[in-house]
Amino acid sequence: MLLKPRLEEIRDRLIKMAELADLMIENAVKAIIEHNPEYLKVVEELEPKVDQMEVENESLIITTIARFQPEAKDLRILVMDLFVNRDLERIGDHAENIKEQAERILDKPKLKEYVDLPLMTEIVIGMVKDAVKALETMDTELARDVISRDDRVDALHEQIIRELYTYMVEDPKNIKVGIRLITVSSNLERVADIATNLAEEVIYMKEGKMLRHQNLGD
Amino acid sequence: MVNGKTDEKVKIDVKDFSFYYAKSDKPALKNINMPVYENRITALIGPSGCGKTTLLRSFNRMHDLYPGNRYEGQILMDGKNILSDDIDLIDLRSRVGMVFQKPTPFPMSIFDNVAYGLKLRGIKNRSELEGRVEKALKQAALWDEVKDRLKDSASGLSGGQQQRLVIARALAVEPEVLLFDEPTSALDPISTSKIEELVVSLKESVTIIIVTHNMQQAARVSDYTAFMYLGELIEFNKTDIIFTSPQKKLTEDYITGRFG
Amino acid sequence: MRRFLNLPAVDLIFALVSFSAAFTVLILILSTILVLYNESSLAIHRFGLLNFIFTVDWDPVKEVFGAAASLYGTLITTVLALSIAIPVSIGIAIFLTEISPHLLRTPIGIAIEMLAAIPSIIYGMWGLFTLAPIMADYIEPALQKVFGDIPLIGKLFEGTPMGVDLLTASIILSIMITPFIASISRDAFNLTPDLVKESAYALGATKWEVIRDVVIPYSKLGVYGGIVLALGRALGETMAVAFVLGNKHQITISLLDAAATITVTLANEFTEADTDIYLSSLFYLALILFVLSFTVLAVAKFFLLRAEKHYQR
Amino acid sequence: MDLKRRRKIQGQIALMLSTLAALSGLFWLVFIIFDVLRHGITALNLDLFLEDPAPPGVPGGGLRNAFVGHFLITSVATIIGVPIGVLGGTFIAEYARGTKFARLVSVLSDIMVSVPSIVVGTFIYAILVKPFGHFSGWAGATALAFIMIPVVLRTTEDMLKLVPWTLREAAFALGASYFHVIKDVVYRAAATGILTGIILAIARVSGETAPLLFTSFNNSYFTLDMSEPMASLTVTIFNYAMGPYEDWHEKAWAAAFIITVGILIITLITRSIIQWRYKN
Repeated sequence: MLLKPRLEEIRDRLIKMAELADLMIENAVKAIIEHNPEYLKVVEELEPKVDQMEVENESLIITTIARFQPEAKDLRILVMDLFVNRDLERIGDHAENIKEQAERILDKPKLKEYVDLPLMTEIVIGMVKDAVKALETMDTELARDVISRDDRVDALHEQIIRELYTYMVEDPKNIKVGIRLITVSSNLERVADIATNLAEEVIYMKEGKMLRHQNLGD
Repeated sequence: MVNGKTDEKVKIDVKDFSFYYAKSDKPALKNINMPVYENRITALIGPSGCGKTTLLRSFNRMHDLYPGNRYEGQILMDGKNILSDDIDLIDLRSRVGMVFQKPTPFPMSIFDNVAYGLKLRGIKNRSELEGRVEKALKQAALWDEVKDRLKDSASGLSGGQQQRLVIARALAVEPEVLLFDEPTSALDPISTSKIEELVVSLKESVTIIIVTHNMQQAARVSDYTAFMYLGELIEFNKTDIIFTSPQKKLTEDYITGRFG
Repeated sequence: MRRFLNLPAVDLIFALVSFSAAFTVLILILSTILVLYNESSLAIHRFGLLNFIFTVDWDPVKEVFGAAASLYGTLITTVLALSIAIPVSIGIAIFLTEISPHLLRTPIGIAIEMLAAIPSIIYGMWGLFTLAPIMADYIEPALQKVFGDIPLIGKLFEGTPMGVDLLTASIILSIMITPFIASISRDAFNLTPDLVKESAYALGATKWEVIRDVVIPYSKLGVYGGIVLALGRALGETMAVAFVLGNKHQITISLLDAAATITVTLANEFTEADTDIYLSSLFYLALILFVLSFTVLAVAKFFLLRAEKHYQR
Repeated sequence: MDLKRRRKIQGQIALMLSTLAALSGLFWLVFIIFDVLRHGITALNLDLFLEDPAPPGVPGGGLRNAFVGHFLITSVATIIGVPIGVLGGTFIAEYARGTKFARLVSVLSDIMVSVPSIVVGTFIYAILVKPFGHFSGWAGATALAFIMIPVVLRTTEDMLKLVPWTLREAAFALGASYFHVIKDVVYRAAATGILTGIILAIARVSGETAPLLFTSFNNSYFTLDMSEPMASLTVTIFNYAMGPYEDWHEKAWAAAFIITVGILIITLITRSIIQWRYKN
């Protein structure tokens, strides 16, 4: 099988890319939580790298499809790899968005000690990490677990909006920072959705089952 | 990287090469120009009769076996024109090995098959022969299957094994270039994929040129691909490029099966 | 035979008629053996098998008959003819398949086959009138000059060169069987796949090395078959040797001496046999020849069938 | 690189020897044919065909008896041998295709083709000459027929096997019986091949001498009666060539010329027919 080493190469590259995207999110949020712009430099550094990787991976995946004309499982893997590649790049984009918000937030004094935001970030990063881990090990159990965590993130997102809302009602001066923080939370929520997608893609790769837009219980 | 410009080392350089079969004024190959890179796999593809096998058989001057065939232009190997009259064919063919579309075991034992080329070169020392036969069989990924029956007739092996034996026989004399002429056209899919893996693994030690009617095979194994049509080289490029974004419409039509 | 029972009547009749025709072959072989055995029973009882084979005397007057001299002549002419014909035939086959320009291959091939079609009596007559004088006048004296003084080998060429002797007979026989071996060997050589030959060339082998190591081993079963077939022909050939052997019942070391073979003895003496035991002994010779050549030909057939299977793979 | 030169020289010597062998083979062919033509043509004259032999030692006369005898014996042999051969070949190639019986008959026929013809002569002598007390044309014809049968049988078998099985199936599908399939389809498809096979068999037996020596024997007089001893060209060649008279030798050359040229022409023609019919 000449295809196998190519598939492994692609997977390794995707995992590496996922690690970088994770790192971007982590640092962007950390900058806000610790009120320290130093962390943003990491994001700035990694952003073009991730973009470059996306382009390279895409061409690698497409040539592999062209040259090996894969079928069945191999085809599912490669097509999903293409989606995963795009998803990871989008995670990078979200990190970039968070970074932009963070720059404005850091202009102002710290609004409050963040409680839910670190928690949410931790969960989201954990989801991405586990989704990639599931991808690595083709672990559908873990993938299902990742999908189940999405509800928790949605709840936290709601929670953050409600809390910030009270701050903003309390003092209109908080509105500027508040809205930006809501945007950050929205971005994180989107990343969680992407992680969910990734997990679903792992399940598709492994089992050939299309999970998207279905209820988990089915 | 377009048009095959790379910093790789050129092993064989085909320059303004044309070929005429005996009693024919029409060239079977017209003005071919292409490089063959060292330790890379170059695939020649194209519809039947496009001249890919004719080109392949020019690299070890197999055409000289039949009188009246004519070469024009140059094929430079390490800078020396192998088409010139003072080239010794016996030397050339020990530097450029060949594997054919059907397994061609000689009517002798497995061992003697692999040792044949060595014996022709005057190697008689038994232990040296044994060592080199074993090495070649291992390189050809056949050693484990035949090590206990080296004395048996080669005709008892399966088709795929015979083809690997023939590859081992070609490898035993340590050629610099190995030509494959549709090496899997007579084999089942499993043997085919074994031979393909073998071919890819061999590029570490030799430069490989492979003719295949099976486009996917070219796509799977080769680093460079030359597409030929009606005796002309239409396009030469990295395999990745040929199979994703060929520059010529003819190439694209052939690869996508919209030919004719 | 159940497959014939439900055939329509017209088929049944035709099948039966054609079956009897095919069966004739078996009847002919069986009856040949039985009749020859029956006719020679007198001699078999009188002389036995081993005694007959090892008795040199062949004396119609004293009524003592032994096959040794005829068998010896048959053996020597056959062996000599084959040892001349085999290398020449294989040379011809090599020439035709590997050396000759393509343009000449077909005409020379046909010419060789023509040589095989010429009736043996023509060879015999030509041997008597043309070859024998040449042998007597030039070749045999020359051989005596070259080898005569060498001990042992010289013995082979003792005597007066007459041209009617074992050597001349063997040469004619060899000329006659050469086309057989040559055309069968050529066909066998031609069956060597071009690809296998090309692989040997691709390893840097010379043309001769390809022939020696690939073509000949590849076709050896077919060549063996051709040789054994020619051996059968040589054993049973009558007219080519009848003219130039002299029909003399003796065992001689010299190749320049007259001798007899089974066939020559039969051809010359059959119509002259005046006693029952004489005729019976001749039938006995015929029986021995029949069994001998039948066996040799069966072996040839075996080789050729194996060769066929070999090529089909 | 001494080794390489040695290999090349060794090869050239071997190839030269092969070429020499081929040339020597051709040399004999040309020599024999040239000799037969040279001696034969000078001995040819019209009397040869129109006159019967003169008494021994007296010059003149011809070989009319031998020509006619040869023709009669060969014709009768053909009439006996060809139907048996063709039918037998039909049986083993059609009705008995693939059976052990067919293989046995086929292999035994192959062997019989090469069995010494003089043994056939002794066999026929025992069953057709000895019981009647005299030689006869019938006995000679039977001996030749014996030789023809396996030859014709094997060619017929081979030619019928060349007819594609699907052709028969097509005919069966129309509801024909096997007999009609053979008669109307198979024979028609194989006709050229079988016919050339028959002609080659006739050519082969018309050159035979040994089986006639003690069956039809010889006859210095002209006869059309097959129950009498009968002259044939080949036996005449044998007797005349061995005889003491120069005139006989000339007649032997003439007869040899006729036989050789006849057989070569027939062989050449049939071969080109086969070439034309089967190689394209």
